Amino acid sequence: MCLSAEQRLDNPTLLIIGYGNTLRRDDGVGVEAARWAGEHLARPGVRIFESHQLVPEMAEDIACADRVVFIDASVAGLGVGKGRAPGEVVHEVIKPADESDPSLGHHITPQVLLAMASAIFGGCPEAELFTVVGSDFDHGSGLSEPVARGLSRLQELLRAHTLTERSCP
Amino acid sequence: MTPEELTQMRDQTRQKKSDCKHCVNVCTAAGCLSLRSDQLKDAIDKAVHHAGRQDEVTVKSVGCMGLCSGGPLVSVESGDDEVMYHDVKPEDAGELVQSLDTEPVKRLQCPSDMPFFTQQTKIVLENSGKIDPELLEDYIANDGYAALTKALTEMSPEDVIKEVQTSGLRGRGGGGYPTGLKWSTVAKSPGQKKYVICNADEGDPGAFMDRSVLESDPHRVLEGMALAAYAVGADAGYIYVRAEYPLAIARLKRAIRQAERAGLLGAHIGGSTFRFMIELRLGAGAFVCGEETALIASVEGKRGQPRPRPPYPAQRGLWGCPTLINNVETFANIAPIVRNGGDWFASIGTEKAKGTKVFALAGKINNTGLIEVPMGISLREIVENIGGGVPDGKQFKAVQTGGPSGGCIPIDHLDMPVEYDTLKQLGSIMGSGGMIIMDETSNMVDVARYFMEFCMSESCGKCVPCRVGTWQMHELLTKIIAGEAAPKDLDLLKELCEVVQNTSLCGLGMTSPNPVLSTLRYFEHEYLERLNTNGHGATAEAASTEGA
Amino acid sequence: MAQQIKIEPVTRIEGHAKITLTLGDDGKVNDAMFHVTQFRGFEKFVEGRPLTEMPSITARICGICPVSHLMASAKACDDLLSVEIPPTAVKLRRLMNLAQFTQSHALSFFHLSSPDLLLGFDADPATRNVVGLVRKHPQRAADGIKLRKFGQRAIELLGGKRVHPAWLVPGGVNKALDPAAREEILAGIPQALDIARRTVEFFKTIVDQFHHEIDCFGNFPTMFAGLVAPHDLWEHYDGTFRFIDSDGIDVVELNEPREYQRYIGEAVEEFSYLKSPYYKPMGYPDGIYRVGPLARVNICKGFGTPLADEELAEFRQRAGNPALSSFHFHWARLLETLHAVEQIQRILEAPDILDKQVRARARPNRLEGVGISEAPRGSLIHHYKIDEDGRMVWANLIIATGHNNLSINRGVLQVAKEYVDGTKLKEGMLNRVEAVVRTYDPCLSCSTHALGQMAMKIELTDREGQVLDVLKR
Amino acid sequence: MNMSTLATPQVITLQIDGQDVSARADESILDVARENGIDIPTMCHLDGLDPVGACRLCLIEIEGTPKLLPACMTYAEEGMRVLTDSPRLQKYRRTILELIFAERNHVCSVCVSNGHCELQNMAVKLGVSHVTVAYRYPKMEVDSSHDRFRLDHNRCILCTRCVRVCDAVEGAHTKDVMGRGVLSAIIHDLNEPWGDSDTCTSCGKCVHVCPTGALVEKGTASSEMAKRTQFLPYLTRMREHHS
Repeated sequence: MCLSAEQRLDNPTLLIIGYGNTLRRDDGVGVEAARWAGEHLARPGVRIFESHQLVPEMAEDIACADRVVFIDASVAGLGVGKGRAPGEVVHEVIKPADESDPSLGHHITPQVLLAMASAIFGGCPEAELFTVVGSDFDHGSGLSEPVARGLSRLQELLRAHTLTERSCP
Repeated sequence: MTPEELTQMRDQTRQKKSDCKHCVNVCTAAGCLSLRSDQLKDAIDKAVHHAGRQDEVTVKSVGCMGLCSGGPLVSVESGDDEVMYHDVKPEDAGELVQSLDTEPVKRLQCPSDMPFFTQQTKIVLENSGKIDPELLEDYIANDGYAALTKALTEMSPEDVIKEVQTSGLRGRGGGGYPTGLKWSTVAKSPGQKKYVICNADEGDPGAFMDRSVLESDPHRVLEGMALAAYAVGADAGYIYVRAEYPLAIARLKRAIRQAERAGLLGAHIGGSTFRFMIELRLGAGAFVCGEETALIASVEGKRGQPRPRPPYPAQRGLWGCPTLINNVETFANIAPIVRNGGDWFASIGTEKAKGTKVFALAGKINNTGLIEVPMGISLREIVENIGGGVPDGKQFKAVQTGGPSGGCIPIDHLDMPVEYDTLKQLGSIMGSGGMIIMDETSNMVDVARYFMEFCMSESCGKCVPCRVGTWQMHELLTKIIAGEAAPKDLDLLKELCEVVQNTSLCGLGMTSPNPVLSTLRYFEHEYLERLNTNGHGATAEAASTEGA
Repeated sequence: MAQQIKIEPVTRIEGHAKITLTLGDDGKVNDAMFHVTQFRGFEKFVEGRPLTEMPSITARICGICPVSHLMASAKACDDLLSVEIPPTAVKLRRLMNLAQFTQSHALSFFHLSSPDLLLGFDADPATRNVVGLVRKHPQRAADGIKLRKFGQRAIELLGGKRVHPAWLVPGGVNKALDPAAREEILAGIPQALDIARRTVEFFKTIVDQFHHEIDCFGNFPTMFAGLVAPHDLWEHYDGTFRFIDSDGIDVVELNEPREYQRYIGEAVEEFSYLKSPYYKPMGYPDGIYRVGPLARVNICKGFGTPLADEELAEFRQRAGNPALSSFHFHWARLLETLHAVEQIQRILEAPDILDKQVRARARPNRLEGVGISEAPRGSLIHHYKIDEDGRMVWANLIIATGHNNLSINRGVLQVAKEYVDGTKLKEGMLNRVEAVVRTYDPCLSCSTHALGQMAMKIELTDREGQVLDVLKR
Repeated sequence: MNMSTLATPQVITLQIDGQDVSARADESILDVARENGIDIPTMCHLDGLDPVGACRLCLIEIEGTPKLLPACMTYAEEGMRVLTDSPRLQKYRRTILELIFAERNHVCSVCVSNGHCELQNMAVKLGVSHVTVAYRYPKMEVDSSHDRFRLDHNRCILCTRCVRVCDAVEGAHTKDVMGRGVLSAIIHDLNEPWGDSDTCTSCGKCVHVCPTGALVEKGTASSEMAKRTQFLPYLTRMREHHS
C-alpha cells in the first residue's frame, strides 16, 4: 500500500517503530516510547508501530516511509550500552547494513531491515535509531528509574526530531 | 461540692500542711518511677518512721519536677525553704531524713540557682512536683476548682469565652489556632448536643509534656475541660489518651472518680444546673489519631483516619455534633486564665504569643527533662542556659522542634524568639513542644530519614500522596545515605516534597516533608556530599553519536 | 596442549548461547558443549497468579513463539478445568497454530538458514548473511517476507493482535471467527501456496550440494518424539505423544499428557541453564531424542493433504525413513509449511468454522494439569499445579529446544570433529559448528532481544583459560 | 461553608475555570463541574457512594484558600472562583498517578482488566506514560478463596470503593481496610480469606465498582473483565423513591 512518488512528496511519511519486551522491564522502553508517540505525535503522515521485536515484514512498511525512527533498549555494558550508564539516550543516524553486518538472528537489527527494505522493496528512507541504555531486564513490568528518566529525555528528543519535516532525498 | 465546701477543704488541707514541719516530695511520674522512685519513697517513709518523726514529716508522692535527667528527684519543703535533691537512691534515705534539721545533703543537692529552675515561668506546671496527683485535696489546696466555681457562680458562658479570648491563648497542640475563637465557633454552632474532647494522644517522638501534666496534675485538665464545656454548651467530654500511658490513665481515672464523688463532675456541678461527664477513650497508638478528624473517627469506634476539612469539628464533629477539641496543655492553661483573668495571662509572653509553653528537652543536652518558659524566650536561652548546653564538649548543631511535622533550626538562628510565627519562618513549627537537640555528630540526612520513617509508618494509608509519597521519600533518603543517589534523585525528592505537602489529606501528610525541607534549607551540603556524582546518575544526559 | 574454542554468542538463533570446543594435543576436537547462558526465572514469576492469566503471561514472556506458549498454556488450563473444548474452538486454535508454523518456518528458512544454504557455508562471512542474501536473492527474501506476512496476518485476524493475542483462553477461544476475516485469510492462500511449493521445489534442487553436511550435521540414530494424530497422521495440536526409535518403530505412546513424567526425565548440567530432557526408560544421556519438524514427519505416516503428502513421499525416498540427519530439519520445515497452508484452507472451509459456540466455561476441577502442543520448533509442555483457589503454586515448562538439547550437543561435537582443526582455525569450520545448531532453529529466548546484539567472537583458549587466538566477525 | 447553608439548599453562582455556573449549595464542586461539562479526574469517587477525598486527583484551587481541596467533598459557595486544571494541578495529578502505579504491581499487559481499567484510562487521560518514581514491587497475595470472585492485592489502589459499597449499599460491611501506610490492605471480616467470610452476600457489587483488576470475576482471562458500575446510581435512586 505504498503511496506514489507524487503523493509522498506532498505528504512525507514518518514511521516510528518502538520495540522490546514490556514484560522484561527496561527492555520495554521502546514500546513505551511508541505508545507515548501514539498519543502525542500522531498526525496524518505519521505511522507508529509498537512491537515485541523487529520482524522482516516491517521492511515493506519501511520502504514506504520517507523517514524511520527506531527506538530500542540496550543493556548497559553491552553493545551500544558499553561504557554508558543506564538512562542514557543514544542517538544515531543509521544506514542500511552492508554485508559485513555481524548481528544476525531472530533479532533483526534496524540496519538489516533497512537493507531489506531497499534490496527487496526499493525504499530508501532516512533512518535514525534511539537507544535507551537500561539496567533492569528482569521479569516484570515498569521501567527502572534511570530508564524512566531516559524516557522523558527521549520524549523531548522525539518531539524535536519528528517536528522537523524532511523530504525524501 | 458547693463553693463553700470547696473553700473549707482548701483551708483544711493548707492548715494540715503548715502543721507539718517538713514535707518530703518524691517524684513518682513515669521518668523517676522508671528509676524505682516508688522504692525510694518507701525507704524514706521507713526512715521517717525509724526516726519516729512521722508526725512532723510528711512523705508524699508528687508529679514531675522537670529535671528528668537527674531522677529520681526529691524535694524537701521546710516552711518557706525548699531543697532539691537529684539521683537519690533508697540507701540515701536515712541520711536525707537525718539532715532535715541540719544542713542539706550536699552531694545530692541541686544548686538552687541553676538556670534550669530560675529561668522558668510555671503556669501549666505550677502544681507539678508539688501536689500529690492522686489527692483531690492537694489540688484544691492549690486553688483547684476555684476557677470552675468562679465561672459557675459569677460568669456566663460568654464571659468565660471572653476571658479566654482576652488571654490570647493559642492551641498548644501544634496548630496554634486561637483558642477563644475556636470556643466561640463551637458555642455558636447550632445543635442540641455538643462535645468537648481533650486530645491526649501525644505521639511526637521525644515529646512527653502531656503525659507529664496528666500524671502530675490530672484535675487541672478536668477543670479546664469542664470550663470549656460550660462555655460552649457541652455536657459530655472525652479524653482521648494513648494506651501507652498507663500511669496517666490510672491517675485520670482516679481523678475523674474523685471529681464525680465531690460533685465537681456529673450533674449539678458545684450545686449549679451545669452538668458535664467525662469519659476516657484509649488510643491504640496511631500517630495520626492526634489529627482531630481521625481522633473523632477513633472515638466513634471507626478506623482512625482523617477526613477532609471543612467541615471542621467545630461545625460537625463527634457523631456529627459540634465538637471542641483542645489538647492537654491548652486545657491545663484554662483554670489559671479564668482564675486570674485573661489580662494576667496576656501580660506573659510576647505580642503575638501569650503565656508560656512547655517543652520536653531531649537529645544531646545536659538537662533533659520538662521545662515551661514564657513565649518569646530565645532558643539560645533554652539550649545553653536552661538546658545546660551540649554534653561532652561537643558543638551544638541544630534543634529539632515540632516533632515529625517540624523542622531543624541551625545554630545561626539560636537567637530567634520562640513564637509560632518565628518558628514557622525558620521552616519549623512550634508543635506540641518536643525539642530534640543535636550535636555535631548528627548527620541531618539521617535525621530527616528518621523522621520520614516515622511519617511513613504512621501514615494512615488513606490518601495516596502521604501513603506512597512518604515511602518514596524515605526510599530516596535511604539511597542518598547509601551514597547511591544521583543529583536527579535529589531533584525528585524535592519535587515529591512539594507534591506531598500540597496534596495530602491531613496535617500529618502535609507536614511530613518538613524534616526534609528544613534540613535541605540549612544543610543541603550534607545531602550534596552524599550524592554519587561520578556514577550512573551524573552522566545520564543524552549522548549523541551521529552516524555510528 | 589441550585448548578450548568458545563461540559466543551463537548467532542466528534465538536467545543467548555459546559453544565451547575442547581440543586435544593434536588439535582435534575432544569435546563440544552447547551452553545456554540466559536464565529464565519465569517459573517463579507466575507463582501465586490466577491460572486464567497463564496463557497471556506465558505468551508475553516469550516474544518469539507467543502462539505456541498460548496454545500449550491454554491446553494445560483446559486440563485443570477438565472440559471438552467446543469443536469449532478446536478448529480455530488449530488454525492459529498452523498460521504460526507458517510464519515461524518462513523466518527460520528464509532469513536464518538461507545465507548458509544459498550462499554456501564457506562463503565469505562478510557476505554470508541476510544482507548478502537479500542483495543476491531478493526474490527469495521477498517470498520469505510474504509467507511470514500471510501467517502473521492470519494470527492477527484471529486473535485481534499480532503478537499477543488474548484470544486463546482456557476452555476455548474468546471470540468466534469473523466471516470477513475468513475471507481475507482464504484470499491469501493461493499466493502462500505458490511460495510454499516453489520453495520446496527449489530446495530439492540444492539439497544434494550438501551431502557432506548431511552426513555429519547431527546424523546419528536417536529416538524421535512428538504429537501424532489418529491414523498416524501428522499432528501439531492434539493427539497422542509418541516416541519412535531410530528404525521408525513405535516405542511408546502416552495415553494422556499428564503421563509425560513417566517417560521424560530432566537432567541439569552445570554448564547450561537449559535442562536436558531424556527418555527416562533409557536413562541419561542415552535417552536422547529429537523433536521438531524432522521428528514430526518421522513419526507420522502422512500429512493428509495432497501436496504435502506428495512431497513427503519424495522426502522419505531421498532422506530416509526415518530421516536421521538433523540437516533435514530444513526440508521437513518446508514440508510442514506446505501442509500448514493446505490445512489452513481446509479448516477455513469447514462448515462449522463460523459457529458461535467457541468456549466451554468451568472452574478448576483438577489441581494439576499438563498441556502439550507442537510449537514450530517441537513439542512444548506446560505443566501447572494450582491450589484449591485456582492460584498457581508451581509451573514447569519443557520447551522444544530443551528436548533437542542433548541432540544439539551431540551434533555440535560431530560437526566439530569433522571440520575443526585446532592447528589452523578457519571461519568456515566454526560456521558449520554454529550451523548445526541452527538446523534445530532453537528458541532459547523467552529473553530480551537487547541481550542478543553482540558482535560474534570466537576464542581459542588453552586449559588455563589463556586466550590463544581470537576470531572476530 | 456552614451547616445552615447545607440545610436549606439555595441556588448560588460561582465561577469554575472562568465559566459562570449556578449550583445548589449542597452540591459538590465535582458535581457542578460535571454538570457544566468540566471534567475533573477522580479515582476513589463513584457516583452513588459517599465521597472520601482519598485519591487526591480531584484537587482544585479556590481563590483565597491556600489549601488545595478535593472537588468531591468541597461544596459550592456563592462567589467562589475555582480552578480545576491549572498547570500546578496537572503536575500534581500526574505525580499522584505515578505514585499509585509505583505502589503495587500493575502488570497491565496480562491483567484481566486490561483495556477496561479506570487506572489505565486515567494514565492516558493525564498523559502519564511512564513512572519516574521508584517501583515498590511488594510481594502481594491473590485471594482466590471466594467461589465466584477474586481479590488481587497487586492491582488494588486502596480507593475503598469496595469497602463503601459493601457497607453503605449492600449493608454487609464485609470489607474493610487493615494496616497502615503502604502496608494497608483490603480485608474481609477480621482478615479472613474472602471465601470464609460469613457476612459476604456474594452480591458482587464490590467487583463492579472496583476501578482496576483488583476485584474480578473468576474465570475471566486477560482483558476480559469489563466492569459495570451503572447499577449504583439506579440502585441509589430506586431506594430513595421507596423510602
